[in-house]
Amino acid sequence: MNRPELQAMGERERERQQSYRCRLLCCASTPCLSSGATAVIEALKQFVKEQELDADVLVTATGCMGPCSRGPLVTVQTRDLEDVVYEHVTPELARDIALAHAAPEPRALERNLLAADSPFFAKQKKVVLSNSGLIDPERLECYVARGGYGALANALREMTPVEVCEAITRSGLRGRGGAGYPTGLKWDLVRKAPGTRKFVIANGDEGDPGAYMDRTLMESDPHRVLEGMAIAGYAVGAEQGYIYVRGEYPIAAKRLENAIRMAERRGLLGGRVLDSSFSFRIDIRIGAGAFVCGEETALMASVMGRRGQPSPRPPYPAQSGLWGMPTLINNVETFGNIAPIIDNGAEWYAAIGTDKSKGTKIFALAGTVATTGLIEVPMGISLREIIFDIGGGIPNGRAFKAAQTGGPSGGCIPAEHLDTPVDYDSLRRLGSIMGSGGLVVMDDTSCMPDVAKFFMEFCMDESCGKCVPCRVGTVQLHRLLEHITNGSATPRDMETLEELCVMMQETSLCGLGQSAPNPLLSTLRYFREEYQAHILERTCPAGKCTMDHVPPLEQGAELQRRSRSTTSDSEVS
Amino acid sequence: MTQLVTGKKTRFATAWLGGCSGCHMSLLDLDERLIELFQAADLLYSPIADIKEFPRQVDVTLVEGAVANVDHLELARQIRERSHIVVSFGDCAVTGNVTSLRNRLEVDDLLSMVYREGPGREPRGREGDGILPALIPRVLPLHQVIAVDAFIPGCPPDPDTIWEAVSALLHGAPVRLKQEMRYFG
Amino acid sequence: MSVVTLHINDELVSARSDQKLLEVIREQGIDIPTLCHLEGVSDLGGCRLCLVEVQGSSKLLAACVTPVQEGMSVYTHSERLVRYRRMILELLLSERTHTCAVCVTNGHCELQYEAAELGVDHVRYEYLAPQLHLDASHARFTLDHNRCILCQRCVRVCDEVEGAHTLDIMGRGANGRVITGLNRPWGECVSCTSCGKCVQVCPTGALFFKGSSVGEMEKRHAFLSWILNGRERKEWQW
Amino acid sequence: MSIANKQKNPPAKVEEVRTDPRYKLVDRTLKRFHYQQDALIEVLHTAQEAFGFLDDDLMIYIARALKLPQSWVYGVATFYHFFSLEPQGEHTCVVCMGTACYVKRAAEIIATVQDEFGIAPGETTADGKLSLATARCLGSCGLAPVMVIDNQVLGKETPDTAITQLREVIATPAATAATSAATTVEPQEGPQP
Repeated sequence: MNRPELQAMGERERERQQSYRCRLLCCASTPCLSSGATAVIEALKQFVKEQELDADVLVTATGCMGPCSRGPLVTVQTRDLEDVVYEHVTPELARDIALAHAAPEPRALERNLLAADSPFFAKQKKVVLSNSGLIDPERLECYVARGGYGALANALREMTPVEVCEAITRSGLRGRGGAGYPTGLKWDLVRKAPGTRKFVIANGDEGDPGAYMDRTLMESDPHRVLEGMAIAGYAVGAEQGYIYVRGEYPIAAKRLENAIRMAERRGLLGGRVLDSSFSFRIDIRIGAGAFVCGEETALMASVMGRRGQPSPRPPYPAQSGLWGMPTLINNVETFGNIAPIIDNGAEWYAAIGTDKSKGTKIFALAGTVATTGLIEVPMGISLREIIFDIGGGIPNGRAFKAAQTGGPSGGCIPAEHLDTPVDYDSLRRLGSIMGSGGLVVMDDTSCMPDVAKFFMEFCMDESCGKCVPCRVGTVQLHRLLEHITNGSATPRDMETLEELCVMMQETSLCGLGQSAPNPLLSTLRYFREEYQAHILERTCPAGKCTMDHVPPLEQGAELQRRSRSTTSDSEVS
Repeated sequence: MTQLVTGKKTRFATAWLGGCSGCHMSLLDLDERLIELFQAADLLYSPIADIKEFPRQVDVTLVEGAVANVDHLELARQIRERSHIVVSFGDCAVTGNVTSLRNRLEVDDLLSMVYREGPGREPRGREGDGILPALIPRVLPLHQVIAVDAFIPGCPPDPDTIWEAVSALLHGAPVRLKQEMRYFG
Repeated sequence: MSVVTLHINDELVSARSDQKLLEVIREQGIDIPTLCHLEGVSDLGGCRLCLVEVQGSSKLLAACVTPVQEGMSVYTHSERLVRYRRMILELLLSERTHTCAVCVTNGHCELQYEAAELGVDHVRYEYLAPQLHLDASHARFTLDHNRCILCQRCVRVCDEVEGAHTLDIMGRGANGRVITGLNRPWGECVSCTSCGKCVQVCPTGALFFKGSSVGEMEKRHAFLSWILNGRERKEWQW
Repeated sequence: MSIANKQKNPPAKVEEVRTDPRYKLVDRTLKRFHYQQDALIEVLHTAQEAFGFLDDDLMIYIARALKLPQSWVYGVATFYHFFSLEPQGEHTCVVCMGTACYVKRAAEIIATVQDEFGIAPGETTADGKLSLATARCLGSCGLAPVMVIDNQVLGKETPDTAITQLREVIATPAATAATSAATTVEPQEGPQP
């Protein structure tokens, strides 16, 4: 396929879509599927068949539309009306929707309607997710109809690899995996690195609990990721790409596999991409359940079929990565930003966001917030806007307590910092990180030492065990937090705890160990009085912890108390 | 510590928790240095002296053994309250050592194994409940129960090591053992 | 091979550009503790005892895996490094059951030595006391997981020098264990050549010769450089 | 294959290996990756899918095919949580313990299931009916707390609904459920729905 053929394909598909009077888009992303989307899609297809509307009504299973807690979702596009979105759609409701919209005089239903101008949609800005929820992820044509692979064609024909790297640098895009390293710089390093072969890896091992941005992107718009990888391959001089998909995401893997096959068949990937001299193959690697594989050196070990243990840097992957060759590793979401940057120009992209954090960021808004789901917002938006406008605030009349960003590597941000603009540097100053984009809201029923313990347990289970500070440090910190939450801690434990945190940050081998103390330190920073209440007063202010143990020195009295109660029990029985 | 500097005799004690008394044997191996020790110090409490109550005011207490039962807890608490300087004396007090090898078992299983179902024994039922001091769930090194000011490792500590530490304490100096005296085991 | 110059503790020194920091530091007669490093096998960077401060780097770097660079300025014994090393030792001592008094390597143990050297006179962390077993199925050697510090010296020597790769690590994190074959009893592993290199390089009493009693198991690993130099320089082709 | 390797396994076992049709699936993946050692994880995935879990014979087979040391294969298989070395129950219940689910009290669901069936996460009931596991976020945070019974994702669970659903699933014959896991269990006779 060459560029005119690509354009023709897009044109044909657009005409085909226009020929329908009404298009019913049903979200077939994991959350909606779990709340019954399959039955809704079946009902709609059945309806079209019964009413013999095949020529007028198109039913499409799409990717994620955003407000996941309100699923199953159906978007209706009609020629004469604005697009409308329905929430909590049942098969019965689906028929009513179809009936109303497919009628010669189409009209929207009054119920289960999600207003397009509601803050949930109005405050978002969709760049990476611009196709998500609007296209059928299983059909290449749908992607091409919305301009897909145009950026790749453009880059291959009009730009040199240097120019591509420059464009990415000028856009100000930073890595979306968490650390926020400038993407253009990374590309340039790999481009310049000497090596007979080079590799591109898309990191889709989204391990943060409470985050599913990458999954959604891979499920909803797989070609977007592949196109970004291909452009990267062209820019750095790689002919082979790997996309590492988390094992928990079978649908994402299936759709990506399908997408790769389709793209290869049409000459958009594989040998001589778009009739150019550039070849680029992409293979999928399925993860097998190891959070540490989100770390780039561990991920590379895993791609090579080994134990996913990180190795010390330097050398960095850009110099010596897969099989010792220069390797570019970016997060899936980072690759999702590439095509829009090439399409619209670096300046357009750099105009979105803040001074040092450009563009948009996808967040998985979860926890105790009225509307949970997937959102894409411009950098610099405040947490308050995200949680209270987009998310609709805290349900059940409870009070906001903290927002957790960055997963097990991040921190908890308290109410007094709700107006902080969300960007890499502000979040870091608050002791948290942007991370991959998990944003879990907690209300006042959450106990912060308990939350810290939750994350420490996670890190303890996920530590690879290679370096001592992380392997044993996480266990010791978890023990200390256990003592704090069960009432057996002493004031000295606090000192040990804080000292150990700093030591782990400074001495651990990889990012997992270095950042494992972050949730603990940030809760200590903002909620120290809760820790003190647990230790000094042996009470849990949130009422979550059992506090049924005593410090070592008081064990004697406790044992006597218990043995008295057991003897009296046995006497009774 | 003022008393020490003004030349008064140091009020000295040694205590024995969960250990084999080997550290005390090693203390006795100070031999003629014992004379020097007791010229500078009065022994107010020790397993080698027949004194029932831990005295009200002590300058230096050496504690052998790990904390393994409720009596140890109580004595450790008294020692801390009544001593100016508490020293973990030997590996059991410092690390838990052999005494703490039982930590891999639950107390009840341990008691069953050793006393209730041991080979060649009559089953004894819930012996000791209320008579023998109850075992605490995990044997702990002394510093995990009370604050400890100095540590003398070794199983047992060598008499030279003990003398090095004790003579520093008698002079009101902090215990700074040489590297070859710092070995566990 | 080109030569680079760098500062170690403010002293100007020169080194070959292919050297690692640890080698250069030790050449200067500076004593820097290590446990996972072993002359003759690849480096792991896992024990973190040889961490050094390098000016201009926000992170502490493990000297055993960090290549020297022109103009580097390295500090090996700053107050925080010494403190961290001590804490790492404490963590290691708390992880499994290191009861020196009843150990076959008492008096010859690298872990025990480093603890004394670094002034670890007590461990502030809770002793984890995991319930681990001991594999005595091999005719000549015993593997006691209770004394293992997961330094992987045995794994590397078995793979890189002996070429058998009988040993590896299973699981992850604190649940990691040295395994033989498919985690079968060592004595049943047909790939084991019973060469004993793993025993000799083990820094603690985790691997020992059967029949050793307390304090009787002395290790030696100087033979490694002898074997490897011999191979590399083809000294034995007469 | 070297002579030493042949001696490792008695010939009888090799025969048995070749007759089991499930090995064909493993062979297919091995071929697809040209017996490259890098493909170990992919091969283990296929093997686990075909057999439900990885037993010693299977790992020895893979080690020999990829010319990898046995300890290496075992090390990789136990590093990743996805691989199971034990047979799984007829039905599986996975409770998500991601942050969102945790905040919405998924721990209570686990505790209740644990009490009801007497198994901790990672264990299987004595009758082989049910395996309980926890997951590190299934990426369905909008529906927290989430659990997965026999590959079906269920959202907004409570301890009560969880127990009810599990009881129902266990009461239904295996043929209707457990598509992937229970390969060791013979399909039971029962009414087809």
